[in-house]
Amino acid sequence: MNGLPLLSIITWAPFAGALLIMFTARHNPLRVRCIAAVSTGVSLILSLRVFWAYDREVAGFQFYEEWPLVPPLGITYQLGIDGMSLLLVLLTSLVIVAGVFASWTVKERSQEFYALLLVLVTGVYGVFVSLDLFVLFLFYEIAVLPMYLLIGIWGSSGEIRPQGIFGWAFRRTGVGTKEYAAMKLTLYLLFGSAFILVGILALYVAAGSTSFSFLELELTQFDPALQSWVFLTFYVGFGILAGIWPLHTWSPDGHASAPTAVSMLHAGVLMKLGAYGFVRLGLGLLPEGTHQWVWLVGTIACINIVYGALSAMAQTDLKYVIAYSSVSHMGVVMLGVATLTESGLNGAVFQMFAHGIMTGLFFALVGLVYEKAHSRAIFTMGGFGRMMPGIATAFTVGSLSSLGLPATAGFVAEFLTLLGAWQSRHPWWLFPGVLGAFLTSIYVLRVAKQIFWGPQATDPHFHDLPDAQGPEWAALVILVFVLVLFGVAPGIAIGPVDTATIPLLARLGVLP
Amino acid sequence: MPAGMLPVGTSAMPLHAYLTLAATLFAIGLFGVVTRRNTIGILLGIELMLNAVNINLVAFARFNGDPAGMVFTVFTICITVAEVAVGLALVILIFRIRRTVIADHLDLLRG
Amino acid sequence: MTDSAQFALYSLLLPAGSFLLLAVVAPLRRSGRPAGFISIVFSAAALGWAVRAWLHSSREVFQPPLLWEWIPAEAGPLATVGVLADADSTIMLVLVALVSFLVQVYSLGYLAHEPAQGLGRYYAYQSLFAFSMMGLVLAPNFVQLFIFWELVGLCSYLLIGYWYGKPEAARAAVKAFWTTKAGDVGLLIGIVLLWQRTGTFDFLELLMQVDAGTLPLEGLGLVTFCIYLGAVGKSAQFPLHVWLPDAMEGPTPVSALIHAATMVTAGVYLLKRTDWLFALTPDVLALVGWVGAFTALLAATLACAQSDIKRVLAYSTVSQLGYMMAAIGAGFASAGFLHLLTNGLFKALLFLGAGAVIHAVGSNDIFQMGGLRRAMPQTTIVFLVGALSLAGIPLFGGFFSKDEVLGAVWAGGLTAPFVMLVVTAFLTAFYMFRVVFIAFFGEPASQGHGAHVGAGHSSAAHGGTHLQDPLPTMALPFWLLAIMSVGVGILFTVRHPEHEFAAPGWLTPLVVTVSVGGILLAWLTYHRRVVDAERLAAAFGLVREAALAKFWVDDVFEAMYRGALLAFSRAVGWMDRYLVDGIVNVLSAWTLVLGDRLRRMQSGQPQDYVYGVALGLLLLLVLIQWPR
Amino acid sequence: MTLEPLAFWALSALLVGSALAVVLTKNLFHSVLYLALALTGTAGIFLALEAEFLAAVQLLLYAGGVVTIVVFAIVVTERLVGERITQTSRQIVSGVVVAGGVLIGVLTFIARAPLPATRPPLVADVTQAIGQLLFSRFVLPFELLAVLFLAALLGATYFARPDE
Repeated sequence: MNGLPLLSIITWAPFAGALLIMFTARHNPLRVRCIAAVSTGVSLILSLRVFWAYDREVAGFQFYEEWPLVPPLGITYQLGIDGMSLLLVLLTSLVIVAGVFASWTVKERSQEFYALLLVLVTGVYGVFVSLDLFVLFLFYEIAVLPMYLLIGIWGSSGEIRPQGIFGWAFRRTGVGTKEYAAMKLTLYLLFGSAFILVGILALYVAAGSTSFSFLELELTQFDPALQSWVFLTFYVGFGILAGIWPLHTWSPDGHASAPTAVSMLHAGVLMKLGAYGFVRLGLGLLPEGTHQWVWLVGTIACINIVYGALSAMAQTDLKYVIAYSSVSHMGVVMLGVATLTESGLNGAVFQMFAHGIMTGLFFALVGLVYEKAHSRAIFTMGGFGRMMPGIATAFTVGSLSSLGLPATAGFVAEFLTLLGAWQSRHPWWLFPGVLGAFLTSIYVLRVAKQIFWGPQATDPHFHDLPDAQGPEWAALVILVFVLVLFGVAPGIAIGPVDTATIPLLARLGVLP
Repeated sequence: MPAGMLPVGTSAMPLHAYLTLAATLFAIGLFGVVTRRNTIGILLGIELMLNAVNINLVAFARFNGDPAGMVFTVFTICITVAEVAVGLALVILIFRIRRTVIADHLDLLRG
Repeated sequence: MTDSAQFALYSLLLPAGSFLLLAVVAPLRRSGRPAGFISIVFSAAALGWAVRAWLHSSREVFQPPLLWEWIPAEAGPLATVGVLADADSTIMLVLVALVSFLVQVYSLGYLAHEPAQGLGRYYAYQSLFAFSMMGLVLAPNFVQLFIFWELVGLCSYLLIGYWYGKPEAARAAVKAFWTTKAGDVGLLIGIVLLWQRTGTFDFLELLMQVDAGTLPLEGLGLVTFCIYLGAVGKSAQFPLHVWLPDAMEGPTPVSALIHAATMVTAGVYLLKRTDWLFALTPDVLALVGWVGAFTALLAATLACAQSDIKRVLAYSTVSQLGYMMAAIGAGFASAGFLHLLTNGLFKALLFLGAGAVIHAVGSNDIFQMGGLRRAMPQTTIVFLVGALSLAGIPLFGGFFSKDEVLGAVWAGGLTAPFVMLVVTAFLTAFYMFRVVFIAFFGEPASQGHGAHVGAGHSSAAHGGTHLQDPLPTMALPFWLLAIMSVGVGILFTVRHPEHEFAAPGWLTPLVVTVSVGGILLAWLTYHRRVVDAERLAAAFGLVREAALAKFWVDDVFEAMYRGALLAFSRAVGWMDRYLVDGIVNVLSAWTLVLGDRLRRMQSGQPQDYVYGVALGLLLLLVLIQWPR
Repeated sequence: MTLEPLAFWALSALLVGSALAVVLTKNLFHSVLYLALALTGTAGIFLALEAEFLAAVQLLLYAGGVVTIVVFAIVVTERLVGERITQTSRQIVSGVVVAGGVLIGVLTFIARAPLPATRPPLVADVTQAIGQLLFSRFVLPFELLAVLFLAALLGATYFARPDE
């Protein structure tokens, strides 16, 4: 291991960028963007380096760093990554860099916007690299809170008519506004994090109140009854962030209202934070709880897949379609996890990556379309392919990955997950999984056809729209390239992931 | 009344008596606080309540033989003075702004 | 290192290279014709390597595939990719490379008036298709097969939607994708199920298991049925055949390549590739045969009622695919495969001929044509060759293979399907020559040629005013195909290959008689007009009505899509928004209401707060003194 | 017997009486004067508890300082209003109920509590003990008190500053 604390630099570089932006770039939007691009670029380059240098033979946690914070309570600043977090760190770097480029045109208060965005990213990195549960939780909160401001200030409001037997409640809560979405998202996630905190503290106390370190807790055999309920707290807590049904409703509203880069980061990376936390803490620390509840996790994941896809099909707002597709795809992740098989878990982690990139791409594209056409209503648009071929192509690639077409990352993930599903103790999980992919093909292609194909829309606002420009291209190219690269050569990602899932499964007693 | 006049350790009045007196004063002060309309009147009620507290402190200190309670009384008295000074300054300020000293008219805290 | 696999690999990589080149180098793609030339050069080279691979493979007895790890796993690779070049795959490879090359050349003329940007995109798709189809053909295992299976579907989607500005084209593209995807769902499930019970995706390993008898038979029917579903979608078997006629919205060369000669036959190829697996499940195999024969008959009936030349050809493709499937279902996959190869040649030929006509006339409607044999003699000849091949006349391409198929079905004991196929043979000859007599013989259509009835053709918008044979770029490919069709026909007539089965002696005369009968009826009806077309049609009243309504299969799907799926999805969406989310909002609304109520307690009067404190104090006092 | 019970009873009567006057008098000025009286009476109670120093502090700071400030405040306010401030009371019944309730509650509590009836002998000079404690055990609060005073001084001056 070399001298540089690479993980710390990756984690804190965006934070440093945020400070620089706040203190040195007042009233200078270009400098703001450059600082943001450079600081996230540093993280990206180092993530690539870490990805490259990670020793796949040795496996386990590498690039270890440690720094005692509160020794009496056993709180340590302890960093390290294994094959799973390795991939997710890379994902975060890619999405944030693309996000910075994709929101190059944010005009209003760009200084604060970028600063908050970068703080958020620090939180995300922190969760992925922390091995100390207390520090992990801190980072988790850092990742959740800036969201409120980012959506509340820079978000956009949609139109949702209050109706149904609960119509009065919608009128009361002000559904559709960005403030509503921001509040809903934040409350939901904080609600979840309360569960997580309870779970973490319960484990801490049960293990003798000496250390919050994952590495030490991992060696502890917890009481089965404790495992049972702590697993559920982790499932609910992290599951909310991963969009499990029926606690997913923050996601469509939140993602639809959020500004481009935030939707990208949130759907692309933050939802994975939930799945990651669930795998790391739920499966990693509580093998017996896992075995006890895995049927529930898988079944709800199946509901997620089909239900999310059907809901997406019913939407008329472009951002809502994508947001619901995230709900559906996160179901695939959770399904893969619930299979407790090698291919299923590999598929789940790969799906986290694939979906992160794919959704990042989608939200970037929706953002671009919205910025140029000032509309998200699918069925008023049409024939944009002629005016914005680049965006149309990227959207098609994203759609194809979304529906699991081979040669894109989405296929590998779904294929592995389905293999795992049929191998698991509940083989019927395979069918919702396959059905979800089919339904996805219907709604994405329908949307792509409506917006980009067919005759040009009659609305004169939709004539002479420009294609993507300048930095926006960078965002699209990065994401499309990665999506295809990992679809054609999935081995580069699955190799390291496998080194992380095998010990996990061994601990779960599934593999010898 | 010089202290020497009281023979040491032969008090006829038990601690109960002092505490009862303090409680009475406290209740009267409380009554003043909740009934007065005038802000200055309310302040006077508060003074009475604080005074009752002081009596309690001193009484306990004396009956337990620990002068620490008296030290607290010193603190209380000092803080009270400061509080009265600030409180009255506030009253005057509010009066200037709102042209009233009637507490009913002051509802900045209303939710 | 095996030579043929090496050569096949080169052949596979060349179109991939051309696709990457065109996809990444944007200026080249936007330049149009140069992009086309590059793609054509690459595909010519690919054809060369493919032929070499074929020649080598026929010499070698057994070729181990070239394999690379694709998805790693703890215990060896989970999935591999590679090249399996045996006799079947290399001949198929040659067919793909050949048709692909010819179509690309042909497109240069056919799409000459496209904007440069669109043309570059077209050739990029073409290269991608060639690569995908070759990858599919050479796949050594189910995973790679599925990968390329989906990729050819993608190319089909992209190329049908090539004129994406046309609403019909856009709709047809997604329809094709969804319908085939529905079959692919089955294929994917089948692959997963098969993997679970055998632990491998690899064809050769599976074959070894079958030979060794270690493959568990129980439940295998479900597996093969699922795999067959994939073939149903891709090879347009009933009831998933609905996408293929609509796919004719794509440019005609695309129809020739993808929707006649190569991609649609992937299902047949898949079943041929895994016939040893299907042989273990005779029930499924019988189903394949029945469905195939039924599809053949149904599509032939439909073809008789069409007036769009491309749709006639499309239904004839469906019908021929039914033939192939029937042969496979009868247990003689190689007969079906042979028909696949010959069909690939003459069906591509027919499409290219039809393309030339459409290009010249500017319309797809056969009643807009007429008397074309004078203006377009070359086209007429090649179209006639194609039609005769399709009808199964001796000395022409389709004769022998059709004979084989019918013999196979008879030998397989599927009597009823055999009867259906014979009827189909009659109908095939009839509808093909109906087109021939209406479009090429008889009098020129009265109204102006340029009248755009039916689907307007952007590329052919100029056409119609001067009817003539196409330029060499278009003529050369179809002449080559025509020569090969005839060549293959003569070859097989002269040098009869060995039968795998004993075909009865009356079979060949029967088939020929039936076909000639069909031609005769068409001649009498549409040329001599001895038989009145209307009365002929009226004689089949109900069938005709049904055929015009496409046997309501499309309507059923449409109803399922709109009435069931979309409506259900709307219900789910509504439920999510207003019930699931409603509960959340009710909770938060209650919180708000409660907060509002509690807010009123905050009067803002300091004295009220003192009351509160005093009451709290009282409460505490009562609590601590409460007698326990 | 000693004077102590006698003094206690007298002072109690004085205290309760003046306290009631504070809260019941209509005239604000009078009520301040009654407060002064009550504070002085408290100083007497301190003396009865042998806390001479505190009695002195009480007289000086409280009866002197506080009352002076309040009188000032009244005078200033009245001058601003330009009329005499009379004060009325409201919700007397509920005030009586609450205050009475608290009184009864506290008294019952006191009555039940096991409290010492006699005082221990004084071991040393109380004033000296207070001084020593102030500068040893309680030196930090003492210093903080100084800071508080400063803040209060500044704050009061700031609040009561003349209009610009």
